[in-house]
Amino acid sequence: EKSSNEAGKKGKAEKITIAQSSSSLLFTPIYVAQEKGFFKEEGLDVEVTIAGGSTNVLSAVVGGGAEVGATGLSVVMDVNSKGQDVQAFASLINQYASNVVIRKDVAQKLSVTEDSSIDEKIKALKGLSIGITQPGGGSDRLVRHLLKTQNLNPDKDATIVPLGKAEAILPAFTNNQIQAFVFSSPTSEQAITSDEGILLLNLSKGEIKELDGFTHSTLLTKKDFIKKNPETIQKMTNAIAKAEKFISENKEEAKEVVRKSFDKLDKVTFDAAFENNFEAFARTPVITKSGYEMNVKFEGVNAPFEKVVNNEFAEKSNQ
Amino acid sequence: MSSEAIIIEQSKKKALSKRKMRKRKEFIKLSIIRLFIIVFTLFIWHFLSGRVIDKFWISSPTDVMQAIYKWTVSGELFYHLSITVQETLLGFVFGALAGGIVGFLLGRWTYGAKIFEPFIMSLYSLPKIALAPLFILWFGIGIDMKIILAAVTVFFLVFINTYAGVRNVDKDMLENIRIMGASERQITFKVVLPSALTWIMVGLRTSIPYALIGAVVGEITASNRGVGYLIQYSAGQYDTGGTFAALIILMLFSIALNFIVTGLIEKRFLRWKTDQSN
Amino acid sequence: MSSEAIIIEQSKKKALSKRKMRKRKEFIKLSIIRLFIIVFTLFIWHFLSGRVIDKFWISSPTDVMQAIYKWTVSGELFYHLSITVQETLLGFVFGALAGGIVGFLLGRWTYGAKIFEPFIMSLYSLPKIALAPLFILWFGIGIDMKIILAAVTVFFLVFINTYAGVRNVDKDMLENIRIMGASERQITFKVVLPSALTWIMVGLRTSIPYALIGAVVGEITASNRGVGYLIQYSAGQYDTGGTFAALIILMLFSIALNFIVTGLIEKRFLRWKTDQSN
Amino acid sequence: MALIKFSGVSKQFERNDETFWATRNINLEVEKGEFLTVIGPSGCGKSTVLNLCAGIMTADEGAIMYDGKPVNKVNTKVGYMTQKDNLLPWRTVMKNVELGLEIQGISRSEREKRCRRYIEMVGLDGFEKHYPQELSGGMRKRVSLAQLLAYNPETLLLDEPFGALDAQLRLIMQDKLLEIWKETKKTIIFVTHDLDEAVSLGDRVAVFSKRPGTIKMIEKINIPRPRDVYNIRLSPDFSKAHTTLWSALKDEFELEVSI
Amino acid sequence: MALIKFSGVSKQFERNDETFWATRNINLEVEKGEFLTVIGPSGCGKSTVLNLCAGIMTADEGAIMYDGKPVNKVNTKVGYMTQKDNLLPWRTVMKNVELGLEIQGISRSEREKRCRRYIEMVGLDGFEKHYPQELSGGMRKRVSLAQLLAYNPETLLLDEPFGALDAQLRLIMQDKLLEIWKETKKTIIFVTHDLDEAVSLGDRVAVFSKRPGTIKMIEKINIPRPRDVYNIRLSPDFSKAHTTLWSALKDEFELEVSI
Ligand SMILES: Nc1ncnc2c1ncn2[C@@H]1O[C@H](COP(=O)(O)OP(=O)(O)OP(=O)(O)O)[C@@H](O)[C@H]1O
Ligand SMILES: Nc1ncnc2c1ncn2[C@@H]1O[C@H](COP(=O)(O)OP(=O)(O)OP(=O)(O)O)[C@@H](O)[C@H]1O
Ligand SMILES: [Mg+2]
Ligand SMILES: [Mg+2]
Repeated sequence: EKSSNEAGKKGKAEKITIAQSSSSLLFTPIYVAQEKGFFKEEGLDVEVTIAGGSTNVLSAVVGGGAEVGATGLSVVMDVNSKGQDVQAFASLINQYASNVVIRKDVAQKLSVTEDSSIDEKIKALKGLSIGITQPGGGSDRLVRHLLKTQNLNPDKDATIVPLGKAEAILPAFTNNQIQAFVFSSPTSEQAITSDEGILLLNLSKGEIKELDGFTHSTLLTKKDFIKKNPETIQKMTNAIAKAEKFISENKEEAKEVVRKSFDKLDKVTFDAAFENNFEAFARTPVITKSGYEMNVKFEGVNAPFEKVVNNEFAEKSNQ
Repeated sequence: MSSEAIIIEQSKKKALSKRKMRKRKEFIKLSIIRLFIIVFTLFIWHFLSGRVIDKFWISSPTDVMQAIYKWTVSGELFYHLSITVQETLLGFVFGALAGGIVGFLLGRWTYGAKIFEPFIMSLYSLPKIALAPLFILWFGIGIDMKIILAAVTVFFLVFINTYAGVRNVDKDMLENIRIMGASERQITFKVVLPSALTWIMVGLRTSIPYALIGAVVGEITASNRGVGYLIQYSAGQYDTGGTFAALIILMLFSIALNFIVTGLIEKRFLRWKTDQSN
Repeated sequence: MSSEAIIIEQSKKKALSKRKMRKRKEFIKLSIIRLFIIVFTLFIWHFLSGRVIDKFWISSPTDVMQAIYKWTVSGELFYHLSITVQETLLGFVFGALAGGIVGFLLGRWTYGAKIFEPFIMSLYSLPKIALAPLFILWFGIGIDMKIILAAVTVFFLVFINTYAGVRNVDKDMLENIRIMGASERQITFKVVLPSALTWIMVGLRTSIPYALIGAVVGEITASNRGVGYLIQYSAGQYDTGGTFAALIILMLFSIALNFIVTGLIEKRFLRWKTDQSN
Repeated sequence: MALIKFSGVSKQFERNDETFWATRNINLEVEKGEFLTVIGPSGCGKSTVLNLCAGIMTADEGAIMYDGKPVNKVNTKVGYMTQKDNLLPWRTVMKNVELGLEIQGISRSEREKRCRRYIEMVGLDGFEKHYPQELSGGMRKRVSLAQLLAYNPETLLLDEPFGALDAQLRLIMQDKLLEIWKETKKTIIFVTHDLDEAVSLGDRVAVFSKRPGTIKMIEKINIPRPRDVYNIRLSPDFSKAHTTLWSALKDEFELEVSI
Repeated sequence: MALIKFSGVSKQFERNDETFWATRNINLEVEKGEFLTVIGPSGCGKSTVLNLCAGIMTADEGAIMYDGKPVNKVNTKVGYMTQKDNLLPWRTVMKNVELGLEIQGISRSEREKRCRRYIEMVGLDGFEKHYPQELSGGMRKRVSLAQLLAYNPETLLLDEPFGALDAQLRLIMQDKLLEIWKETKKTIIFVTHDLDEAVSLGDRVAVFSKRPGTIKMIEKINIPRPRDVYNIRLSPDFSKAHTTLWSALKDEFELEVSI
């Protein structure tokens, strides 16, 4: 509160650019902080830039194009193990916020419904072409993991098709090039709204035990930057903490606020997406050790927790 | 004035006004045909959308108009377009200059061309998307990055055409002016450039749209402003109307730019050619 | 044979072998210079990586070599490259044919050109990434989509150059053959095409790399095979060595393709020109 | 009826916003089988008249009839050897000469035979495989001539065909042209700037006046055929015709000198 | 010492894998201020000799000296009017004529003045703003000549400069060229295929033999200066020189006829 007052007195807001890997509900706390003016309250003038893909986010942060990045924790771990001095300092989503969607006609043929057991649902994926984002990426691992739990061979019992962006997934799904896909909201909800698919698995709700509480998207920055501008990072984290608190306490208002950033999206789709993800939104910016461990286990990258994660600011912001 | 001279005078005037009339008439006819094609396309589009192909994919003329109208009224259109225009123009100018100069130098320096051409051509064949991380790393996510992306794209296209143009300059003309004692500078400006101009023009025409594409791809890759952002934003929300509106804005801008650049150059420098074709 | 004739004979042979020797010597010299440039670049790269710029961003020559070696041994390189090659070639051939034919027709049919040119140019300026959803919707995510993407990119480039080439055909030559009673077909094949060939060549050279880029962008957008997939996969693993290896493979392929296409055409059809420049 | 008929033909060019008369009020009739030579000062519109006759320019006034039909598109009945040669640079001499025959669909062997004859006639044997860029100025003109003769059009329009040849070769060519003309009974319009040539070849000589050019006089040449171009200058008929024409040309000339 | 000196110069061209002699063993000296005319059959290498002298071709054997220095790059001391005109199509007549002066950095007004004089001299006033493509063949050649004379090089190489002109204009031009030569004391090498022209203009006439061309004879012309080109044919000196040269040419000619 103090810092915000100081900034207010000076009347000069500090300019910060956040490079965000896509526009998606994975970054809800940022939208809320921006719309509700929490950044401004902290004396930050934040500009959000969509830098398509986590590689670009990383490039922007390391190259200095953006002070802060917003993307998956696993990315931070991964590049840390490859020698990049970046740290995650605030959690945004605490679930593996992806959904598995399957074509309605396929589901009907296999008589799988939303009420079927998880095992049945996973078995339904057998023999299908499944769209994922990037080969070797999180969605790839997820599909492989799921199939393996049912003793299916991901390389033989299914065709995994990398489709990069949301813009490629939907048309491929519509013209039956893929019969199922793994993607975050609101792409998955859009496929359902258009009446072509049904939601097979909703990971945001923690349906898969091994992934319940998984730290998904986080804010990251260079260690260097933290060292030189601890106050800025503190302000940033404070604003995010406020936003996350606000979301958990004012669900409906938060929904309206976020809606502003998705004003063109079909209302039904948006509502479903918000609903599906609500449980996943982080309540505090602190990155939990368990959420981190799940990343280690699931994404198969390892780097010391202390090196990758800096909870110093998140913890302060809670006080 | 003799009576014959008067008759000649008169027939002169007649021929003149006839020619002007003919030109104007042809222009009107052409515009009508073009308009007809546009209207026809819109009509087909209107008919298809919702009936044959889901509106979700191809939107509809009315939705697009609405999107454009809304952006115009809210001032967004002007804001975003002005940024894209700025990036495109700067990228085009820098890229075309660099491409022109390098193409020109290598065109004159045959041996250098033999050495460097394969390297330039192989750089040319790298997909810029794959290099996006490096671009962002080095040039950030601001306007610079987009200008550079546009410029790089333009560079190669102008390079290749300028190079070809310079290589195709008539040898006899070169020798003629060389015997007159012209310096390299004079040879360049009095013979090589004017002669390569038709080629350079084609290079420019080829690269104008690519300057735009370069800037927009840059904006799609990393941006919060510009027409590319509008595309990205609309696409992210499955707002096909918005996406198409942004694309149509791009098309219009590109036509305008093409018209201006080629028109200017042709009027100014290729007059002797256009005069001929009449 | 008179003694003078013998001397002439001999001096002929001498001149001949001299010329061949000169050519061979020049070729060797050129190759050495190019090799030197390559080695030098590799050296600089090697020196920079890890010392000045983090290896994470620019990899290093040894890592790249390793990646290429691994792919070669495992057979992946051949598998992925063969798919990309197939897409590129097919896309190039279709695109170049279509662009050539349309450019040719509009080049001959001035009025049609006036009507359609702005439409073609405005389609040309649409960024293909923005149209990716429609491409996938209509052409799927298989090899077709990539071929079409490559072909569309090539189409415009070849179109513009062919069009310019046809418009620049010497009017007097056309009239000369017309007076001889040539049919449109004969005019086309005996005058217009050979004369526009230098232009078409430039169009082809410009578009070869773009055919490749089109195919690779298609693969990056949606694929589980091809060099674009290798790029995408490596990028996803933050394996810069792999990404650069894939890019270098693309460069080599593009050089080879460029060499083949231009070499073939120049040898076969532009001989009268190359003969001149000696 | 005349094969070629110009009635009141004028041609103008446009420059910026001015129009400019190249020829004015040309009236001319050329009979079938006639050899008409045309002479006149440089820039007076001789080439323009041939262009009009070949249908590659359109008249702004008057009408041009060929064989009773108005010439309003390219006239494929004529063969035209333009002042500037239009050889195709990507074809060898042989291939250039073959062009017209290729268009007529003549078989390759027949083509080669005929073309070889004409290439020999113009003294270019041994140069069959050369490209036009590898020939001297006079040689290029001769290739053009061979091309024209090889495909054998009904009427020949020749624009200073022998202008770039040395005096001797010129005589030989004149001789051969007359021979061909006699054999094939072609109609020929032959533009030249050499009065001797005009007189020794033509049935009639048309004299153009200065720009804007029009026909000043047409003189019939009464030298009997066959003519010996090598020694024709010695004939009294020649001198007479020459004198008449020269005096006509001289007027133009005086004008010129006074400038 | 001679200004221009060819010693044993030969030039060959390569065709596929054959070589081909264009000229062989040319030996020639041209004094400063001399007017040398060159005559010979088409394709014998006259233009090649001028190209060598201008330094735009290099000899395969022998040496060419200009003013005591070997010619091994473009020779900017000479002005060269080539057989084919090299007018720049994007420049008007005026701008084309100005080209050489622009290169010398002469001021605009001075340029215009000088150029207008030469444009008038070649009879093209009124055509200053035309583009070369809008001129007749003869007019284009005259623009080339005006261009050359306007920038006033020390030596003139003229390749059939009057070949496309009518007889009258040709005489006028010859007269004016002689006048300029007298005034400026230029050295001139003048290629022509008209023996009359060669004799009436030259101090000496070099006769080329057939291909592979070499100089067959050089004849001094003893007609006193100043010469009246309009009436020179009547002088006995003219006839004498003409006869000698004609007989030399005739040999070549006989060869030709026998083909
Ligand atoms: N394309 C053109 N545009 C404008 N004017 C032209 C064009 N072609 C010719 N002219 C003009 O028409 C006139 C006649 O030209 P033409 O070529 O018929 O002359 P010519 O009698 O053949 O002369 P020459 O003996 O020099 O060849 C000239 O004054 C020329 O300037
Ligand atoms: N670039 C070239 N390549 C090959 N051969 C050439 C080239 N230029 C000229 N020649 C040959 O050289 C010979 C001499 O040519 P040149 O132009 O000097 O003749 P010329 O005496 O000027 O003839 P003309 O009176 O016809 O102009 C010719 O046989 C020609 O075929
Ligand atoms: Mg003419
Ligand atoms: Mg010559």
